[in-house]
Amino acid sequence: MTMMTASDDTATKQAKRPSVDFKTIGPALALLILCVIGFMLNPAFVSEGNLTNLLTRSAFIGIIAVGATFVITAGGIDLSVGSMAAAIAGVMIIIMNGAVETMGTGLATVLLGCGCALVLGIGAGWINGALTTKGKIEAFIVTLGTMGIYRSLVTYFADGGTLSLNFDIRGTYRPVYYDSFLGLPYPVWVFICVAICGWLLLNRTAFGRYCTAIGSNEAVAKYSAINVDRVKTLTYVIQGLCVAFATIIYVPRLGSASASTGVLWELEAIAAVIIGGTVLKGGYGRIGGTILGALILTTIGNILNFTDLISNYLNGTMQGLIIIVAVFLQRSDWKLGKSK
Amino acid sequence: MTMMTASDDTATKQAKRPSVDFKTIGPALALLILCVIGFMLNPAFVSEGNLTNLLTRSAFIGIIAVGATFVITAGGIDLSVGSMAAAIAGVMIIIMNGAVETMGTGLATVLLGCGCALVLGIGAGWINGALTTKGKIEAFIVTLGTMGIYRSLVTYFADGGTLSLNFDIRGTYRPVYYDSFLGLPYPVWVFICVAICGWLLLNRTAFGRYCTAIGSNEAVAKYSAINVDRVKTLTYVIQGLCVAFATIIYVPRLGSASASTGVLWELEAIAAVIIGGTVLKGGYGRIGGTILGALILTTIGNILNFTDLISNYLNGTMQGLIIIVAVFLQRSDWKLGKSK
Amino acid sequence: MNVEPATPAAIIEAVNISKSFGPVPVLFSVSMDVRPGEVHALIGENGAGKSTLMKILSGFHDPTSGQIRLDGEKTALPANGGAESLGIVLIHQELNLAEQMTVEENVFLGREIRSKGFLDKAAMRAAVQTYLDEIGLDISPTDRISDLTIAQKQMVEIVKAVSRNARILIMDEPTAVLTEEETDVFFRQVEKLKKSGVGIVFVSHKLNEVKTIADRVTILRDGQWIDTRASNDLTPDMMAQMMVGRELSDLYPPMHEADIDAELVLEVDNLVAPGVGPVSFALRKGEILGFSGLIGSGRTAVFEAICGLNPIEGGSIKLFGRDAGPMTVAAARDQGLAYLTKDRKEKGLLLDKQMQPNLTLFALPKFVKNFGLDRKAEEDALNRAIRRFDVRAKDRNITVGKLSGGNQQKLLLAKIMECDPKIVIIDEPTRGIDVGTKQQIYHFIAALAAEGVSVVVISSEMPEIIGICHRVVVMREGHITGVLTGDHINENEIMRYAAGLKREDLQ
Amino acid sequence: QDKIKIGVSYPTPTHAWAAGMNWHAEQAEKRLEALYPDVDLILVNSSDPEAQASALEDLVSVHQIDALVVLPFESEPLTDPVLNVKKSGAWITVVDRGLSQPGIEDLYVAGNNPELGRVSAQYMKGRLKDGDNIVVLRGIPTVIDNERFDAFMAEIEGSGINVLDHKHANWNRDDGFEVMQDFLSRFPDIDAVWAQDDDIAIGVVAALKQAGRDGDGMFVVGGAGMKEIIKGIMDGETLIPVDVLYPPAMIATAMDQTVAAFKSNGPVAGRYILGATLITPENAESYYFPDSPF
Ligand SMILES: Nc1ncnc2c1ncn2[C@@H]1O[C@H](COP(=O)(O)OP(=O)(O)OP(=O)(O)O)[C@@H](O)[C@H]1O
Ligand SMILES: Nc1ncnc2c1ncn2[C@@H]1O[C@H](COP(=O)(O)OP(=O)(O)OP(=O)(O)O)[C@@H](O)[C@H]1O
Ligand SMILES: [Mg+2]
Ligand SMILES: [Mg+2]
Repeated sequence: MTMMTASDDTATKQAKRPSVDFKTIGPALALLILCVIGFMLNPAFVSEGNLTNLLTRSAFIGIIAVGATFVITAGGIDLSVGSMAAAIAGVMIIIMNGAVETMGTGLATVLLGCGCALVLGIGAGWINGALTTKGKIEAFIVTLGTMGIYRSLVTYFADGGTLSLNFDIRGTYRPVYYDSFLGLPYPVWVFICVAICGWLLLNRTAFGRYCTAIGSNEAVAKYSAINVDRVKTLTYVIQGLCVAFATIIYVPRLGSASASTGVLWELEAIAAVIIGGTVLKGGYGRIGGTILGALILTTIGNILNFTDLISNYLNGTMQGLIIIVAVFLQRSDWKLGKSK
Repeated sequence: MTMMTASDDTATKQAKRPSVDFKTIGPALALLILCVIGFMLNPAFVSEGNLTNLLTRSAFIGIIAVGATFVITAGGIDLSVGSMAAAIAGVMIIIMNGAVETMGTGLATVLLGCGCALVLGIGAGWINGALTTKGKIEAFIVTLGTMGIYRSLVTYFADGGTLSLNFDIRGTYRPVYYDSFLGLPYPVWVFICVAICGWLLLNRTAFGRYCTAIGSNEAVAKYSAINVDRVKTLTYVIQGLCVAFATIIYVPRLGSASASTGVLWELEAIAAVIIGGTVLKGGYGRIGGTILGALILTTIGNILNFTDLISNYLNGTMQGLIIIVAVFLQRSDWKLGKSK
Repeated sequence: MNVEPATPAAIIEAVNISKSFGPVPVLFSVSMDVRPGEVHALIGENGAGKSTLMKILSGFHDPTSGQIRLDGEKTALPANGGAESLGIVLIHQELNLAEQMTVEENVFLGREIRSKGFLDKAAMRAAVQTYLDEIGLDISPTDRISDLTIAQKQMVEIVKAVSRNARILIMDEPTAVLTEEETDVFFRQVEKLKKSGVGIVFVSHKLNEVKTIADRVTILRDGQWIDTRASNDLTPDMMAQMMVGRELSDLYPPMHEADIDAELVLEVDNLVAPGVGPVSFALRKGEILGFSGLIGSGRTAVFEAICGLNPIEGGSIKLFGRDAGPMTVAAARDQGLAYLTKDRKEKGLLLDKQMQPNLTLFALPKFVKNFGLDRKAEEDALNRAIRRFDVRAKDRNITVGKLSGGNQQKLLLAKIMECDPKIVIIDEPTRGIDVGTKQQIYHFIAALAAEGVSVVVISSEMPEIIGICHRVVVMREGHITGVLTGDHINENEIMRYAAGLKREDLQ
Repeated sequence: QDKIKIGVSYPTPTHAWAAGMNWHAEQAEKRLEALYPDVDLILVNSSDPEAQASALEDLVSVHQIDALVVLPFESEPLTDPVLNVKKSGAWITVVDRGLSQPGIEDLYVAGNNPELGRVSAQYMKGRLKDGDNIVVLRGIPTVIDNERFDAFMAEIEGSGINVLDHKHANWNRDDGFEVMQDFLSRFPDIDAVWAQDDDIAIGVVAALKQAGRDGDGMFVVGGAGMKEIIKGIMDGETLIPVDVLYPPAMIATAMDQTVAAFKSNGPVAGRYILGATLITPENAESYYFPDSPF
């Protein structure tokens, strides 16, 4: 019997590994293919400048998508992230501009702005979470509602126009987006940190396990002494925090916020999460995949800027096709299933 | 024993009924409250003209939402409906304009256009369905992809601008939107027909039951010898068909289609479905609720146009708040639970 | 009964069936046939491959080798329940109902009665009502499955199967969640079907039932066919022995008298909760307290309220002498109070996850080291649990949903015990467990009690309650109708309290 | 490889005006590339400010452009990204929406938003009398919309004309139609509508006709110069009697001038502000481009 078990074990390992690995490397493979296509279209694709741009750009969606991974893993959804980013950016700018008189245009003001952003992110996330759990309203409706609310608030604050950061503060704040450390721009470092923290949190802590359990079966989670409402609320808070981080590195890029800031980020973030292999219905989340998903999405946009072979109008078509094909390739365990 | 049981039975029935009813009348109540608010803001709200406008306007989202009820009940989601409507409208216009030379500007051309719309709707729905079921790609990703594809196709066809229907055909086609029958505009009649058919299909046929079963538990459905893939594909086809109907009554309104046609209709349709009490994760669908949900959404927009009490910029805030509150009120079975 | 002058030809035959999941073999050349009008029981240890064989017989799995013969002809059964059209109906071991749908909708799922293209709901409701009446089930066709108790769900499964005019009815542990009363009702249905010529396959771990109802018995061990015999030639003990391959000693451990002076660890006073009238009782250290009663008598509801799973509407609870008002589940666990659910599929285990995350989920804070999870400790815990509870999984990384039913139950027990509770409430401890393992579990419970852990056993299996409990509380309709001790713990007494024929005023 | 590379970046057309602009840009590309074989124009459009900022980065890092013609999605957010392009040494031409920081661009070509509002208001004042009622349908809440609206309101101030209410119709026919429907239900007496944009105006007219309130001298003023509207003006349409020009061809002007900066010897720099001409039946002919999609 013992021998049986041992041989069984190795046998299953051989059988399982490839399919498991394929699902894991699927997104990586898709990204690789995209990069090859990019290189063939224009060798400048792999120039250091372009790769840096690409990574930096992925940071926004990537950071938000890390948060979304938690929400989705625990069986929720958050449609409000794009608007939330716009609203946080708006309030940050108002606060920093307002603080110029008393605090000057130095680091202190910028830190104040960042602090407020974090507080707002946590607060906004908490509102989403509390309405979902305590209010027992579907996450879809709650976040659709707050999406409209945050978006219109930023329009209101900006009086329909654009809120712009004081020019001098911009000077202080600019390096956060544009400067590099060890060859990598700061946003990329933030992205890396958020990704690592997210990965540890999801895969190496009790909290992450709870998220997965809740997404997998809420009743079982409840019976397993998990405070379901609290964990779910926390996932939204994490999402809010991630949005705040993304906003903190976004504001110095364009120095402004308006009603059109962050439009459709929610869809991009969710798409990144799902391209990465997380299951939309919850119960299974992969931070690593999410990161790759965000990179894939950014790369698609980047590649389309590389060529004028296709009518600009068809960008959306290409984007849609690539997303579908990327996910299709990755999901095709059936191939292995057949050959086995 | 028998007596005991009997009394138990009535007891549980008494306890159950009100909560069930409350869930059913919840959306109706929310709509009623909105109407009262509308009336108080401006008595013109209940003028015949306004009510007719309101109903006619609800028809688009309402018809699409009927289709969405099927998709969501069966555990899927369709984000592509807005873009699909735009693309179908665009192709319809191109075809009708093209047919003028050979077929003239009479009814035949309009019917040709409508026929094409239906074929396109069915085809587009089938593509979504097949990619989801045969391709085994998450519905969210598939329809996010086709959303981008259809939207960019219509932009392409319209060269970024607007496709306009030939002026003479417009004359023939106009009545479909603007004329009435027994005091109700034709779009409202179409809406009523679609709603009744949808209701019958969902509640009175085996197909409707299969949708519910699949959404509730796909394995159970499969083990009951239900052809899960076919039923799921059919829900997307129905969705496509509904989009086609909505487009057929949309085109004669302004006789044009552009890249901004149907933007965000997908979210509105899904919101209508969920406000109406259908469960986003599938397994429970209510056509009646969906109709009310569509009416609620349209009424909110209408009411906001009826008052200048609130800054225009805050429209989105009001909309978001009302949606959340409407759903909250409707979900609050806890009230009844407490009082018991 | 079984003089069989001329045995009728088998309706369905499995010939030399082997089955592997991937590289893991679970059945080795097993043969079995079912004749019209017979009840053919299939018994074996947990994980022996009974469910797998049943699924192959009804087309849900394809055999890796071997063949199925229907009416003597080699057939490839249609997949996914399509075999119903051939008259082969399977009641799955795992409940197979759509939770959000109603009883009527479930019963007729996939073969709705239609008139003019539309559903004939009235006809279907009437039909379901007839079946429900026949089987004595007190629910309405329009009730939602999610509102039913697990036993009611099982009865609905039975109704569903019975309503399908089967030639072959295969039932995988239909009685596991039923009380004896319900089992009797159910057996009357089986007899009726048998008379009408239906061939019935019956899987159960309750060997007395097998003895009662079966005409022939096939025994599987570790995926191997051991024997097929007329049930008249077998006694339950013989069956048990053939299943486990060794002589079984006493099923129940010797009863140690409880210390009646031991401290009270749990005192419940006039507890009111959903489905529970005021109830009062107390539990001592090291005591095994049985809770008996009919389906829906509120036993589960009492403990779900105590453990923080359901709201409490009144009364007080004392834990170890201290007031413990309404607690969260986590607080209850931290104070040493743990509840093991009877619904392992919906509330007990994450079916799409592997064993290890399931095992440690309940006691997860114990595995936290430096803010992270101690994966080594988790791994060790799994090794320990597999040994201690004899969880038989041929592949450790298998998702729990693919474990055999009994092994799921063992894993669930292991999961709850992982937090080292001082009071453990076990709801239906041996649901779907084979005799050999049952014995282990009973000894395990007795050992726990001997160590000073207090155990509450909620069970619908009367012998089990009688065999291991020091004291038995009987409930009826949310109220405690009697508390039995010593010699009073016998089937007669319990039944009288449970059925409401006798009632004692407590305190 | 010695080609002069000129990047042209503007928002993805989602409404008719932008489509017209796109058409003019493509025409100009063909014309200029045929004329100067050593000039390569790269047209990129982007769906939001974010994407446009990214596109600008890509134009520099991948295409290494020598000059940039940019119609910013919004002024504020694109100021820094354009500044970065400037730092790479490229020539900068800004179209339509000025950057929020002066001195970045070498050349500025624009329409005049406040002027559009003002001209519209002046026309209203000319046709309406004290006590008449108008409603206003605005665009998408943006700086452009604010500039137009504020100028309009400032001009109308004190004229005795009542602005009953103003709502956003998002430069969109559907919204124009629905908002106007509701205005009509709400206000029994409306004498004129300022729709600000021709797309909105088309929706407004449909709503007026539906309600049968398109008679008695009621009129609608749109804006931008859509060819159908101009055709209508030429034909003496009374419901939309005039239009206020906001020419989409400005991007072509900008491209011409930018190429000229490399190709001609004369100095090319400064500001070209195109007026917001009032198009009337008298001058309509000269603003009518039947081939343009706009
Ligand atoms: N889908 C599957 N994939 C892999 N292994 C499986 C699958 N289904 C069952 N098994 C394995 O096959 C073996 C036999 O399981 P089966 O369910 O037939 O046992 P059983 O005799 O019904 O046991 P029980 O009495 O506990 O229900 C078990 O080891 C189980 O883990
Ligand atoms: N949260 C609740 N709200 C209302 N009624 C409830 C609730 N929980 C349980 N009940 C009712 O209380 C009664 C007792 O159910 P319970 O499951 O506790 O019985 P049981 O004795 O454990 O039965 P079984 O034999 O099925 O295990 C049932 O009629 C059930 O419907
Ligand atoms: Mg089994
Ligand atoms: Mg070119």
